[in-house]
Amino acid sequence: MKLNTMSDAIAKYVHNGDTIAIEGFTAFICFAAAHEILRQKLEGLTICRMTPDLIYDQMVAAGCVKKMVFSYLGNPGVGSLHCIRRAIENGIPNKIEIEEYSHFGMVGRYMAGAAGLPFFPLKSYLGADLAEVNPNICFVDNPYGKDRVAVVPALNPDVAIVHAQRCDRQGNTQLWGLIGMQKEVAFAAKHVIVVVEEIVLEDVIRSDPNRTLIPHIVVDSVVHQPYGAHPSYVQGYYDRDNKRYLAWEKVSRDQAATEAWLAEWVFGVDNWEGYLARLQAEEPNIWDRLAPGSAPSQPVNYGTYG
Amino acid sequence: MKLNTMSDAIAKYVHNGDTIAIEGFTAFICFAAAHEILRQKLEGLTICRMTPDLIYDQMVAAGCVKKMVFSYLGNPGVGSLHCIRRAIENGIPNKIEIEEYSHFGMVGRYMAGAAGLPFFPLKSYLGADLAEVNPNICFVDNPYGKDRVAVVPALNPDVAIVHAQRCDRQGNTQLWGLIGMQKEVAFAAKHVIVVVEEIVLEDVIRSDPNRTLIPHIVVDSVVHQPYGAHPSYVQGYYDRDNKRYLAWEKVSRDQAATEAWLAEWVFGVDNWEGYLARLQAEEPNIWDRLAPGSAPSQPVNYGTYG
Amino acid sequence: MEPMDRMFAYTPSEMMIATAARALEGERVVFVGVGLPNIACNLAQRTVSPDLELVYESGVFSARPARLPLSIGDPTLVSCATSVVGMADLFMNYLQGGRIETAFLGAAQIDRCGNLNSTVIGDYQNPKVRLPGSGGACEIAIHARKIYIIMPLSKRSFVEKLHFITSPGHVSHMPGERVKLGMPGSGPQLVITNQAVFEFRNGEMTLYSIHPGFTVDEIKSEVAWPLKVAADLQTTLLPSDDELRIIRKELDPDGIYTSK
Amino acid sequence: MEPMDRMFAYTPSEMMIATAARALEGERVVFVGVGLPNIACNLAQRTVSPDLELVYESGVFSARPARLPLSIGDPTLVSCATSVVGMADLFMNYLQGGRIETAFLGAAQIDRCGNLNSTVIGDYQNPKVRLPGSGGACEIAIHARKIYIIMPLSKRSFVEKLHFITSPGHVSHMPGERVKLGMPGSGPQLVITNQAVFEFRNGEMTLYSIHPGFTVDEIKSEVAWPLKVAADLQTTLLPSDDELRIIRKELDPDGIYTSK
Repeated sequence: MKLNTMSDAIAKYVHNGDTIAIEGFTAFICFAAAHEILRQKLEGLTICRMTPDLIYDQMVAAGCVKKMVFSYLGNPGVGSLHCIRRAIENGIPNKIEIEEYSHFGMVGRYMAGAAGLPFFPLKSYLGADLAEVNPNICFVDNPYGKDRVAVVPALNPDVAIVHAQRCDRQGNTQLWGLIGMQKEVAFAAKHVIVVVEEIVLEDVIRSDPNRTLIPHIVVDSVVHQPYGAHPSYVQGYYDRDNKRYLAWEKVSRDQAATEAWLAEWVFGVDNWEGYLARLQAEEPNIWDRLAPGSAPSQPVNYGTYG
Repeated sequence: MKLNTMSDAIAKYVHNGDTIAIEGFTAFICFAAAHEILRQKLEGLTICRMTPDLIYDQMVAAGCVKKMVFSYLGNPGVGSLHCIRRAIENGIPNKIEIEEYSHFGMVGRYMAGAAGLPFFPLKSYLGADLAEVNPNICFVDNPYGKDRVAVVPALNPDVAIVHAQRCDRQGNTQLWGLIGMQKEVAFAAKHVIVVVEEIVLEDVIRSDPNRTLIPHIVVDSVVHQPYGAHPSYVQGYYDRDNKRYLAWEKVSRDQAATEAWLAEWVFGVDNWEGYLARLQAEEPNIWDRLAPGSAPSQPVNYGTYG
Repeated sequence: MEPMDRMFAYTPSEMMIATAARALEGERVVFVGVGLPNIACNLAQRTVSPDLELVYESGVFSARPARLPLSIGDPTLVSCATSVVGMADLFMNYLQGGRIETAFLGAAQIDRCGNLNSTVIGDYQNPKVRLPGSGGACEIAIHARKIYIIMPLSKRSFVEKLHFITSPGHVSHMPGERVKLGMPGSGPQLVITNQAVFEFRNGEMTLYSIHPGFTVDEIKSEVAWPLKVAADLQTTLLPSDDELRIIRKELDPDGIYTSK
Repeated sequence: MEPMDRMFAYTPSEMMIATAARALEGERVVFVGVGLPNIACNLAQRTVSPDLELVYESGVFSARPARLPLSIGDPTLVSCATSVVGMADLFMNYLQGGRIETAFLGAAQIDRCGNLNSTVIGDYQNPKVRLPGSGGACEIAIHARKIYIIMPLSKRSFVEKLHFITSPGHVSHMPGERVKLGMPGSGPQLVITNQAVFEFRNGEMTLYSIHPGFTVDEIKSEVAWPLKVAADLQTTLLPSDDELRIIRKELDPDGIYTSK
């Protein structure tokens, strides 16, 4: 049975010391999974994400991170990630090891991981300093010319947590909007937890097979967790809660305030349903405020043949 | 103005001695373009396709091909490509140079071409003979291990001709079904002719942006050519005309019969409309026979935000 | 019932299909071509492996064809599949990514190590017969976790030395040759023919099971090298009535692939 | 009308936006971030370059935002775009594939060759201030055909030696350095600041145009190296009334990005 609660999925697939990737470029960021990882008191994690965003800022602040692999540290459209800066600049709450790439470098690492390649080539890094501080960035000779091409090593996380709009009960997963690296990280990981807004019938999936980016054979666990990406967004389901991105900018400037926030919003609730209840208590019409209007795709005909 | 007749598009973008790719894996094979190339008496072409199929069998038989780059020679589900075999085995109508890869090798060549990489790595060819007869297949050392990885060079055709279901007047192109390498070959080529079953309003394209695999910035010319992929098929628009694939198996066994076929179906008509008229004269209900039933994709909501 | 009594109750193709289907018991993700492998996989789904997932080289995953597909690119495979992807995803993420457990291959020639030739008869530069070439076969042979080969037994095909190695099998008799060359898959496991089934023992094709009605000597005479015979030689089980019924009524009612 | 008379009729941000928009005349495909570059590109579409295509690093092509986007990943950019692709396609086929003509970059530090630092102030291993890092900037700097840099002029930013090279500009004074390193793009073309516009001549940042109200000496004092001044020094054209109206009424009605 693949359909699990978040609590069971995390307990089963995420272990102390694991390398995990919770991806999603601005959208689909699965805060529900991160909070559950914190509640389960996992330790010594290596966390990978192109854009650590608030989700890893919170994880770093909670002290469960040993190392972070990334390519851009920012609160998108807002400012800095203060908790991560505190950890890097001052070792608060603990010193974390960092392994840094450019976006394309992370893209290449996931692509190689997904594709069973030891490395991925890209034309980058020459003339810049990143390869000087990251020995995992190498160069190979181009056998068809005289130039050298940068390569980055495959990244194969122990666990990937991938948020999406919908899947069927087997885990065949469809997503649309900013698809980011969701497909590649799912193929790259040893275990995959898919978290969706909706579980749909297999027939819905089968009506549009080109939209299925993640097939069930790479999915270990399916979690049905509506609003699981709040305060980030899910295209067509809810908008980004920018108010709370702005609020984090203030909270996160101070470690004590951050810990108080975590105590209230993460450790002070039993699960994501508890978080959502607290959210709605604070702002009763939140889901109305964040509800997008309707903009359906025009259907295409796959045809019947037989 | 991007919207052209096939005749104008071929005249403008395809020249003697060019390297061209008319791709499409079993589906989307643009016979309309190939026939027009033959009518315009182009010469000395290098033709690239993973599966040369009937389309390149016809081009080779007509004598316009100097060289062929490919990975699988077959009349899919039927048998041999007799014209190409005659050219390779007996130099009829002329000896052609061949440059051969596996499917993944061709995939890698198009990917590198699309991505501006000099080469693409793949774990293949060791233990087999293809690299012995194709010096373009090389090996590089894996800097992260002790193994070697095969690489193939970028393929950047002078012209790619890409068939699809629909695009807007600018050339923003959507396709579904067996998408094959249509996207990559379009990005890899120096010039791109998109041939579609339907020209649709930009709003149709914009209602489902994830379905747009080829953006207008890579498209030089748009040709509206319904049934332009016959006797191959276009998902949701018409079925493969297998009768004619089977018929070709007989015709193509003999060079004289093949030339008679070309005289009638290619040189004996002015354009694709002429071919279709002849087809319908031979089989009045052909498009009824090949019409698929309706199987629409279920819409997804992209949402309005603003 | 003696084997000879049933000799005309099933065709050689049906025998190969039933044998292949049974070999799929417990497999999860299989890479298929059209023809016999396709029918064998569909038969396995209906008998020993209901959860078997079929992946087609054209990029189709978990198809639900409404008719017998004419080729791996048939549109009937696309409609109602759970996922359809481009060639890049197929070769990168599915095949090279190690997601394919089992794949079927055939060829014009096979050698005792299970290396396959589907490229050329004669010299590559001046071929006597130009064959289709690799397609995806070279990579399938390297990456699928297990390879099952289906081809008719004949001395013209089971040769001492291939004219061209299109797809590597166990490469040579040197143990660990595949590992040394960095091949993730474990190579050919079975060769299923119209007369017998062969296994690979220490990388060498070994007669393992004879179809009813054939003898070891007959089979040896169709193989160009001195054939090893397993000490535990078996007789291949006949297709059951159920299997024959499914093949004939459901999978190939017109006998396109199975009448011979 | 004298420049000084208009000093308070426009903000420094508006000046930078108008200057950047005009630089986009004749450009076709521009890579944008949020903030000033985004507004500049939208202004260019409404003035000098109606056919300008905007590509966002998040994978969005030809967006039609119904509101001012909060970030490059805003869902309003996705709805009604002509194409939305994943990161792999964006970096492989659009950027490295050479489809991006022009891109905007900013940074915490810039040197005289247009190399940029957005990674760290102080030592990388023991940073004084940890900045965002590259994101896509390193590859944008290498692959976009032309780079326009937008950043406020200040001695803290326009430094003799970067603490870290995040994104290569013209690399060094050696001619052809970018070509030698295999960089397809031609590197930084302009640095647009709140006080002046700089061009690169022989790979060196050169004062080319001064905004009304500033002097060469003032500008020199904000640059850490001996600044070269173009012989054909210009005065930057003021934002026109039309440009200001579009910025204020249509593009940033709440003055989020342009009030300062």
